[in-house]
This record gives sequence, C-alpha cells and structure tokens, in this order.
Amino acid sequence: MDWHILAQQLVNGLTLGSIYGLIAIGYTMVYGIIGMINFAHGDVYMLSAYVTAISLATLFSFGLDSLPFALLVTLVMTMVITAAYGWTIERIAYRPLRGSTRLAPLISAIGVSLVLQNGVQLSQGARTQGVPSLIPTTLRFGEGDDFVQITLVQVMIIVVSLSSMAALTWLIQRTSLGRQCRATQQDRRMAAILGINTDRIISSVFIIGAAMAAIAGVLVTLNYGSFDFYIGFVTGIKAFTAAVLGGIGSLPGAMLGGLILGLAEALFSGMVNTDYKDVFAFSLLVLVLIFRPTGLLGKPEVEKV
Amino acid sequence: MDLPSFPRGLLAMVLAGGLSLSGLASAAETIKIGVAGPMTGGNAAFGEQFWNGASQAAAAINAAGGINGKQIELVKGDDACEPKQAVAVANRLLDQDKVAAVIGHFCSSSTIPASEVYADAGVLVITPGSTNPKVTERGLPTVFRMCGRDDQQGPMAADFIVKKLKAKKIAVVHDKDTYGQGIADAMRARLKELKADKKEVLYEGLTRGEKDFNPLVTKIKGTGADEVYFGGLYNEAGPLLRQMRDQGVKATFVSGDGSLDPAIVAAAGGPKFIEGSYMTSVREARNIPAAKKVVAKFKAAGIDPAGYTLYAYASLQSIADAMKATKSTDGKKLADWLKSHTVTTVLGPKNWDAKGDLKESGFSIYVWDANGNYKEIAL
Amino acid sequence: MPPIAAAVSTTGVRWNLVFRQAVLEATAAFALALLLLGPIVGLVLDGYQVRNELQRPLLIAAIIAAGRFLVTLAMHTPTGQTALERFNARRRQPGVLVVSASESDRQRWWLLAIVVVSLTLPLLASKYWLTVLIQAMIYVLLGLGLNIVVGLAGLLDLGYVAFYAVGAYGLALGAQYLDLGFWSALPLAAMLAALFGGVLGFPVLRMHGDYLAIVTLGFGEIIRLVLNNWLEFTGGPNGVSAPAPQLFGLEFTRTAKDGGVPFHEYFQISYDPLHRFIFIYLVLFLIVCLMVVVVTRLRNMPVGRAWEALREDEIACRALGINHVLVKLSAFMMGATVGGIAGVFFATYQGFINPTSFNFFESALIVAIVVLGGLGSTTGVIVAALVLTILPELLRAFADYRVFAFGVLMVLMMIWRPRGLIRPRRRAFEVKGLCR
Amino acid sequence: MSMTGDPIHPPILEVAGLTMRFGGILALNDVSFEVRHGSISALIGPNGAGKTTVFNCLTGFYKATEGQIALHAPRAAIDLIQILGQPFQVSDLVNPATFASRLYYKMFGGTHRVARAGIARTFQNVRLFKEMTAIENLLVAQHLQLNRNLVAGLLQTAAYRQSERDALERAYAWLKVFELAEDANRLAGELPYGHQRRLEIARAMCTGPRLLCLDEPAAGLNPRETEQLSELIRQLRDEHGVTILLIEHDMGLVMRLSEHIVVLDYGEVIADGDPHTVAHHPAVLAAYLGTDAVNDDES
Repeated sequence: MDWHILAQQLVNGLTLGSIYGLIAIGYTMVYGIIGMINFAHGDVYMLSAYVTAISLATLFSFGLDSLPFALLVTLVMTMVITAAYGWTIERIAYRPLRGSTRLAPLISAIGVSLVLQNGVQLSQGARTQGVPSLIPTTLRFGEGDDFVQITLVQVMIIVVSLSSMAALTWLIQRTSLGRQCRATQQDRRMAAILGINTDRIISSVFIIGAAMAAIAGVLVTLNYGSFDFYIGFVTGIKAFTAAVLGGIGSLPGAMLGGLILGLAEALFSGMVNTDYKDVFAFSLLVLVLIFRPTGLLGKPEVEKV
Repeated sequence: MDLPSFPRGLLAMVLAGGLSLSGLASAAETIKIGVAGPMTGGNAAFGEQFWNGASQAAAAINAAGGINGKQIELVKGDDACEPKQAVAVANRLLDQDKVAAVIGHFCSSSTIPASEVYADAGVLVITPGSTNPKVTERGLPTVFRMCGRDDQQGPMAADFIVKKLKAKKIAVVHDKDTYGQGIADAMRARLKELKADKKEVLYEGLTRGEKDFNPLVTKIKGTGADEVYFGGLYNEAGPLLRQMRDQGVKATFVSGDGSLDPAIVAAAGGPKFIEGSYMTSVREARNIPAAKKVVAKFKAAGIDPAGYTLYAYASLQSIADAMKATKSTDGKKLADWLKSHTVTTVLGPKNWDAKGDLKESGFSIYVWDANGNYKEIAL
Repeated sequence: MPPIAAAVSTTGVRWNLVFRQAVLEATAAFALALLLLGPIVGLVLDGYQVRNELQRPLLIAAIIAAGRFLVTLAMHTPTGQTALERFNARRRQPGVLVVSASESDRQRWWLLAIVVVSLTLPLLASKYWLTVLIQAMIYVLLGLGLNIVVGLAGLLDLGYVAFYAVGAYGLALGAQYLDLGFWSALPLAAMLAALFGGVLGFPVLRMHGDYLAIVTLGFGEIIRLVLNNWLEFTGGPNGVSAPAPQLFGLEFTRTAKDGGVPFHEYFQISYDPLHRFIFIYLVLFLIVCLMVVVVTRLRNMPVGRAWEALREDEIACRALGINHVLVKLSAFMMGATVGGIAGVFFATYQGFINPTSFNFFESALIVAIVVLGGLGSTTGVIVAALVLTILPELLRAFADYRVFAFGVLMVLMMIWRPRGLIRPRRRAFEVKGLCR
Repeated sequence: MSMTGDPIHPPILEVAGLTMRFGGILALNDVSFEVRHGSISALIGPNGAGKTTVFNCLTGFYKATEGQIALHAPRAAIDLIQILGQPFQVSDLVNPATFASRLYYKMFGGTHRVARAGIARTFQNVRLFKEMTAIENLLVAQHLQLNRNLVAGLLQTAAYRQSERDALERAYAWLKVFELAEDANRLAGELPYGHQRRLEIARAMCTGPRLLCLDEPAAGLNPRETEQLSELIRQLRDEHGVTILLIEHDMGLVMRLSEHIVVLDYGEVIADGDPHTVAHHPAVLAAYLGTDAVNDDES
C-alpha cells in the first residue's frame, strides 16, 4: 500500500474511532456505575444530530451570519438538550427499576430506544436529513496523484474529542463530583452511607454521557452532513463494542477501544474487504475478550470468594 | 394454574378485536385497496412515498366518480421491511380488510413472501418499488410491478459507462441489499458481455445505515478508478459522494434510480458534491408531460412527489382502469386484462408482459447540475 | 417518598400544601417537556430550513403538566395512597413462589383446558389471526429456548437470533443443496444449531456476565453478516426459498412442487392456503407442548438444578464440584437447539427467508420476552411471547404510532412488573416418613 | 515437621512452600503445614494474615504462585496444583505426555476438580442458592452422584427415578442432622441467618468430602448457636469420618474444638501445634498483642 493511502486510512480510522470513543463514554460510565447496558444511548446520539441541524437552521433563519458563533451556540444548545434527554430517560425509565433484576433496565432501555426512534420519525419525518457543508476547507498534503486530503472538520473531530476526553478525565480525577462518581462506582451502598447522594451522581453520569454523545453528534453532523432517525442503532452497537473492547467501566479504555475499533475497521476495509469489516470488528472483540476477559484497560478481575 | 389477570384481559381484547373487525367487512359500498410498505422503521421514507402517491391518486379517482360508481378506500399496511411482518400484514389485508387489490411492498425481501400470500388468494398486487427479478420470476399470475427490473437498468449503466464515458478503471460499490447488489451485479454481467470486465478494479459492499464510508473511499482512491458505480439508495449515495469529494477523488459517479432523488442533495450536504453525477432511472416521472398537472396538485397539497410517489400513483391508476374495464375485482381477470391492454398512467403509457414486468423499461440517464437539479441527457 | 409526605398528617391531608406542591411539579414538568420536545417536535426540518410547528410541543407539554398535576393530587387522596402502597408492596414480594405438589396437580385441569382451546382455535380463527398465532407460537418456542439460557442458567445471550438463523437456513439451504424435506431437516437443523452453540460457546462461556452478552451479540451479528455476504452459498440479501411442510408426502401447495401430491388434490377438496397454516400451527403446537414438558422435566433434573444453581452462585457451584463451563455449555446448546427448531418453522411458514429477519432487534425481542415473562417461569415466557407478538398486531389500529406505543408499553410493563409478569414457581418436595 | 511420622493419623493434606503473589503484594510466603486424617484443625491469625487466601488456594479458587498441595486419597496423592491447569512450559514441547496432560487440565481442569478430589468448603459470607429451596440446595450438591443421563431424565426411567429418590432421602437425612427438616421447602434466601450457615455446611457434606474446610463458621452466630455448631462439627468428625479444617476468629471455639492449630501472620506460619503450645507461643502472643484476643477468649 502506498504511503498516502495508508496515511489516509489512518486519518479515517482516527476520526471514526474518536466518534466511537465519545459515544462509548456514555456506555462505559453508565455501565460502570449501575451495571446496565444503556441501549438507548445510541438514540440519544441520534437526537443530538437532529438538534444540531435544527439549531443551525433556526439560527441561520434569524439571519445570523457569524459561523463560529453559530457553531458555539449550537454546540451548547445540543449539549443542554441532549443532556436533558439523558437525565429524563434515567429518571422515567431506569430509576423505578433500580433494585430489581439486572435485566429489567435492559428491556426498558430497548423500549426507550423504540420510543426515541419512532418519536423522531413521527415528528421529523422518515427521510434522510442533512445540513449544508459549512466548513468546506480541506487540507491537502503531497504532490500530484500521491496526496492525502482531509477536511478541516476531520481535524476538528480528532482535536475536540481528545480535548473533551482530557476535560472529562480532569473532571473525574480532580473534582468533587468526580470523586463522588468514582466512589459510587466502587461501592454504591458504602458511598450512600458516607453521605453521597448516589441518585444525583447516577443522574449526573447520564448527563455527562449524553453530553459527550452530543459533542459526537455535532461533529458527525458537520462532517458527514447527513443523518436519519436510524443512525443511533448502527453507531450505538459499534460504540458499545468499543467500550467493551477497551474495558467497560474505564474512561481511557472507552477512548482507546474506540480508536482501535475505528482503525481496525479502516485498515481492514482498506487492505482486505469492506464487506467483512464488521465481521472483523466483532471477531477482534471476541479474541480480545478470550485473552483479556475484562478488555484492554479493564482491571483484571480478582474473584471475590 | 390460576389464569393471571393480564392474559385474561388480553384474551378479551383479542376476541373483541377479532369479532369487531370481521363484522366490518360486509357491505361493499367502497372498494378497498391495500397500500403495504415500510411505514415505520429504517425505510419508512419509502412507505410514506407509497402512501402519499396512492392517496393522491385515490382522491383524484374518487373525485372523478370512483370505480364504476364505487369509491376507493385505501388501507395502510405496515411491514417495516421485515419479512415476518410482511406475511402477517398481507394476510391481514386479505382477511380483515378484504382488500380487492394491493399496491405494495417496497423491500424485495418483503414483497417476495407477501406476494405468495396474495397470489395464493388470487388477489392482484402491483409493487411500485421492488426491482428484484425474483419478484416476477416465480410464475405467480397476479404479481405485477410498476418499476423496472434490476437486470434492465444495470446493463444500461454499463453501456453508458463503457461506451459514453470511456471508462478505464471502474469501481463497483453496492449496499449489500437486494436492490443495490442486484443492479450492481446486473451491471457487472453486462460489463463482461462488453468484454470490459478487466476494467473493474473494485467490487465491494458497504453497510446500509452507516454514514462513514471514508475507508472505502480511500480504497477507491488507491485503485485510481475514474468511474464509480454505486448500487444503492440515496441515503448512502449522498455521504459516499461527499466523502469522495472531500478526499479529493474526482471519479465520475454513476448510480441507479434508488439514488435519483432530490433528497440526495441534503444527504450529501450540498449540490456541489453531486454535480456531474449520472443516474439511470425510469423516465423521470415529474418531467413526463402527463405528470405535470399531477405534480402541481402534489405541490399544492404540500407534498414533494419524490422517489416512488408517482409510481404508487400510477399503480393505483392501473388497478382502477383494470377494474373499470373488467367490472370485476377478481385478481385473475384483472391480471389478464392488464397483460393484454395498455394503461395510460401519470408515468405515461404502460403495458406488461406475461410475467408481470413492464414491457418497455423506459430507462434513461440523468445528470445533476450545480444547482441540485437533474435533467435527462440525450444518448 | 416525595417531600410532601411530611405534610400528610395522621388525621388528614393539608390540601393547600398539596396543591402548591402539585402546581410546582406540574410547572417543572411543563418546562422540561418544552425543553425536550420544543426543538425535536416543534421545529421540523425541511431541507435546510425549519418549519415552525411549536404548537405541537406546547400542546403535549400542557397535557403532560396537567397529567402530572392530577397524579400528584391523586397520590394524596386515600385511594391514591393505598394504590401506591399496594404497588410498592407488590414490588417487594420475593421473586419465587414455592407451591406444593397437590397444588401443581390442580393446575392440570387448567392445562387441559388451554390445550383444548388451542387445538380448536385454528378452526375458528381467520387466516390472518392464524398467521399471527403461528408467529406467536414461534416466539413461544424461542422464548422457551432462551429461557433455558437466560432464565435458568443466567447467561445473558444477546445473539440468540444466530441459532434461529441457523435453523431457518438449515431448512432452506438443506432443501436447496441436499434435497432435504421439512421432516428430515427439522432434526438436522436442530443438531446443527446445537453444534453451533457448542462451537461458539466453548471458548467464551468462561467470561463473566455482561462480557458474555456483548460477545454473543457479536456472534449474532457475525452470523447475519456472513449470511448476507456469502452470496454464492446463501444467496446473500436475495435470500432463499424454503419448502412447505408435508404430511406423509402430501404437499400444502396449489400445485405440486417437490414431486409430491398436493394435499387438496389427494382429498379432493378445493385448494385453500388455510390448510397449510392449520397444519403448521398444529405441528408447531405439538412441538411447543413437547418443549414445555421437556423444559419442566429438565428443571427438575440434575442438569436443570445445576443450571439454576449456576445462575444463583457460580462460585458455590464450583466448590461443589460442578464443572461450570460444561454445565453452561449444556444450557447454551440446549437453548440453541430450541432456537434452531423455531428457525425451521419460521422458514417453512414464511416460504422465503433472507438475512433481514435475523437482526439484533429480534434477539432483543426474545430477551424481552424472557425478562417480561419473569426470568425462569415457563408460564411467564408463554404469556409474554403471546403479549409481545399479538400486541403489535393489535396496535395496528394506531397506524403510525404503533411502534412508538409498543416502546412506551414496554417501558411501562417493566415499571409495573420489573420481575416479570409471572413469578417463577418451584415445586415442593415430599418424602414419606422422613418429614412431617 | 514433627507429626509426619505418626502412623495412626497419617496426613490427609500436605501443603509445602505455598506462596501467593497478587501483583506486587506477597500474600502468602512459603506456607507449609499438614492436616492429619480425622483431625479437627484450625487456621488462625489476625485480620489480613492470609487465612482465607490459604483456603482459596487449597480449594482451587486461586492458583498458587509457587508451592505444592497434595491431598492423600485412599490410593494415591492428588496434586491439587496440577488439576487446576498449569501454564505450558517450554519443556512440554519435547515431552508430549506432559503436554497432553497439561492441555487436558487446561481445558477441563479447574476448581471443580478439587471438590471432586474430596475437599468441600463453606464461605465466609454464606453462598447459598438463594432462590432455590433448602432441599434443592442439597440436591445440587449431589450432582456428581446422580443419574445425569439426559435421555433417562427426559423419559423418567425407573433407574433415574430411583437415583432421584435416593438423592432426596440423603438430602433429608442431612437436613435432619442439621435440624433443618422443617425448612426443607423454604427458599434458602429466606431462612434465618443461623439456619443458612448450617445449611451451607450440610450442602458441603452432601458432596461426600474427605476434608471439610469451614471459613468462619461461627461468624454472626449468637453464643447458643455457636455452642450447637461446635457440637455439630465434632459430630461430623466422629460419626461421619470427615477431617475438618476451619478458620475462626472465636478463640473460645477454636481452643475447645481443635486438636491442631496453625497460626498465620503476614502470610507466614508463625506457630504450628496443639492448642496449648500455640496459645503460649511467644510469636503468637506478639501477633495478637494489644488486641488481648488470646487472653480474653481463654478466660
């Protein structure tokens, strides 16, 4: 493979992987704290794509012509509204089930996922929607036919996801909220005894996860320009796979898992075959779990006897 | 075992539902026609088009006095493009709603099992959108289609790519679905006949529902292809095109009727990405003189007659004409009539062969301009 | 308990406080609903513009606020309080019920009644309801199979649809390449599915809980993708036809396809596709009955007890000398076998299959059946399978809102009965002369 | 060691040089001791001394980093390390027989093999099958002794029914021994705590063990229940011929019951002998100093 093709594939893998990583954070944090697979998370990401487009269109219809300002407002709006969805979903569909069987919230989550998908379809219509290409800048490296061309948005995706990741790590490691999160993740009962309002912490985890998915939603919408009410499903499953690959419950694991999955898909498509890239992605997951049962960065489980 | 309260209530509901529904279909002041397709789920956009087209047609026919004095009543049947639902909904349309004919099913994987049910019951079915050859190749007498077949438009694209565009390297991409892979394979078969199969440098499938095709695009770039043929729908064609241009791939994009939809402009993120792409399709419905008035009516009703809308319209017109002429709703009679007569529809005159396929496919090639419009090109 | 509980004295309710609380909660609900629904429901994307439909979210938010207001008020009336208490009390009930042997004997009459009703149903039901019933029965079968894996052995399998697909393709491809009929394909496909279960299960069953879930999900997707991509063998997205079942060589088709004699010609009656469905229904019903008996017996056999013990405490099981991997594997394979059988019936009933029928949503639906039924309860699984397959058909009256309503009901049912509709029952043991 | 030569009470369990590392932490360091056949032995030590780690190594839940554990069965000694499945060695490449045996134990070995060799255990925090009845808990424990033929079970053959009846009777017999017959058809999770403790021991006995390891059997019991328990343990040894090894914090119980005590501190054996010797061993007194545990309990 030529160097420029390889470099291009690496960029493809990194952008795709960053998106997976951002969404995987929502899965991994929720799993870490209440041990449930939040199947509706992919659809929360889908919602954020819609909110992005609606917000941009509304802002432009008011005659706003400063693009950076519009993007900033959109990013904030999307994060707020998506986070509100995350909070509400937890409150309505998951909290009443706490303390029952482990699988009850899973089924509830599938129900929520159906509600979100079909709710959006009913209100926004079924057709594929899009936003115009707002940042058309592309960067080209190389001469003649041997060049690597990437869009500015792709660069943004990588930069923004890595910095959101860093900010989140800071939040979890350094702030009081983060400490409470970690404590609740370790032992919910003990944390509650020590005076931590665990309900509030669980809510904030859903809010953080949804906000991260919102960032992904804004970036994806800007980069690919096209979305429909069904995108949450495909991306959600991949992001969840990434979370498990990296070691579910681990934040750096989510990002690492996302990047590895993204790179694996890009390189496999590039070198072997696009048809079987998902087969490869899932096989990779199975293999990693056979040899490292708790994922790449998950803490090895010492059996508590 | 004491019967829990929930199932008991459910049982009551089932019985009540069954009784009330079976009691309904007695007096036939109206002629019921089923419109089946994906009204929910990932392909709901197409179901919506079916329904819009059929309901406008029904309104027009009813306003003109209906069929032999009877009004048309449409019944919606949702299959969500799931084969298991398709069979259930087909039986429901026949049993519960007692429809006289069916317009429908979009996904070929739904149309194939459902048409068995209709044919078994001797009910006429016209699919406005299933292009898979298998739909009409099974010898079912009452199954028709209002669209072309995959093995008709694929070869046309191959001729165009080889002869007109003088392609040197062709990359073939499909969406691993019945329709998309079908036309891509038909295209390749024709390439072989033209002894141009050596020019094919890539043949791969992408996954429907995804939006990121960058790795595939890079691979296309690596092959140095100057033509990309895509078998699939606009939902994927849009992002694929955009990512090609974003990566600096200049290859000409050629695709089939599944991509020829104004919505591809939004799906790609702007007309500049689609400019210069070619797509094969049945004579573009909106440009056919006969369709002008109908299109205006759609616009007045706030509906964009995109995609399969007018095909559904034409399907209902054909059914209505056959019923008027035969004064019957018997599927066999209707089918015989359709196979021996020409129907004037919004899409122009149509007639069918013995299998139920359209006799003249009427495919032409369209090119997109910089403003996001397309026009037919002379060959 | 909401803070208002403090305002409820033992003698009565201080309504002015309750009222204020209700107004506050309703306002909050209104604001939240507006925030959530405002953009998504109120501003409809139309090309690159939005269309203003803000009256819709306003209306919905007003309804939600009013509902919230009334619920808060109702919760403070005596009736509301008792209802709330009863609701909470039921949620605290233990998960399992132990019934004596005499009581389970009494249930036999109910069973007999149900069997008789089920056998007469096809004569009464229309073709449409019969197809719905057949589908429901297929899901009962799938539910029973997955219940062994999830409900009894406690292994969360999110890729169960893989075995369903193996069974269905076993029949279709068996007929295409090996000229197998329905009856010869049935056991072979079941064995093939079991084999798949064994091969897939062995390396991964050492994994813990939710890792197993994602790996099985991966397997489900892998199988579907391979079926879709392996065009030469499986027909890819174009699918394959599956043969109709035969009754001693008689075919249930209008004209003979596989060299047999059509059923209606043999009996000199006019052709009616209903015959085929009745036949499939009856065979399927017998298989379901057989499966219920098998599952009931399995539960009281050493292997069944080991499954449940494994679900309860894997470590204790190992300390008792039970090879947890092999026991899990047996549950996995048993579940796979049942899934394969269900797949064969699905294929023969549909007459045509392609990979779209075996996506992740199917797996999720089957898991929902098992969980909603009450993990481990056979009766529960049957009820839940009927509910979850018949409900969407009943909801067809809601047209476009059908799947939306289905999702809402799924959430509500879980909140209403988080441990499932039916509590699992265990039989009590009696030994003469040793006890009592 | 001093007791190796005792011809009347040969050792049933020999632990030699047992070392266990968790990452960088040395949990057990060169632990060696023996348990004599038919004895009641105790493993004591301050919190965190590594008692439960020793138990987990003995019963196969942990794979020891180094050391040997041998269980003396009537005919041969069973290497408990081998049957857990060991990593492959380079030397296996030239010796197909050891390679095959390692592969076999890697695929089919594991904790359950230890239990099958004749070691049964209970757990510090009771591990019952909570949503199964008491009697079912005991039936599960007899899994290996039953007719497990699927076909026989599905057809309910006479042999199968007989095997089930026998199992049920054995289970009832054990319930009576532990005075739990009234609870037979109650869910294990709903039993009072003391009953749960006894049920767990009964379940362990149902496997027909040679060596019974009890991990803090008296934890959470009141004095009367503790007294009953010590009677029961003695009865198990005397009437059912099982060797008992227990971990216990209740020094009174340990001193009354056991004939042989091994004291652990910081993962090392600091004393080993009969109760009297151990109680006056200077290292033991030092380890317990400040807690007054030894003196309090002895008074």
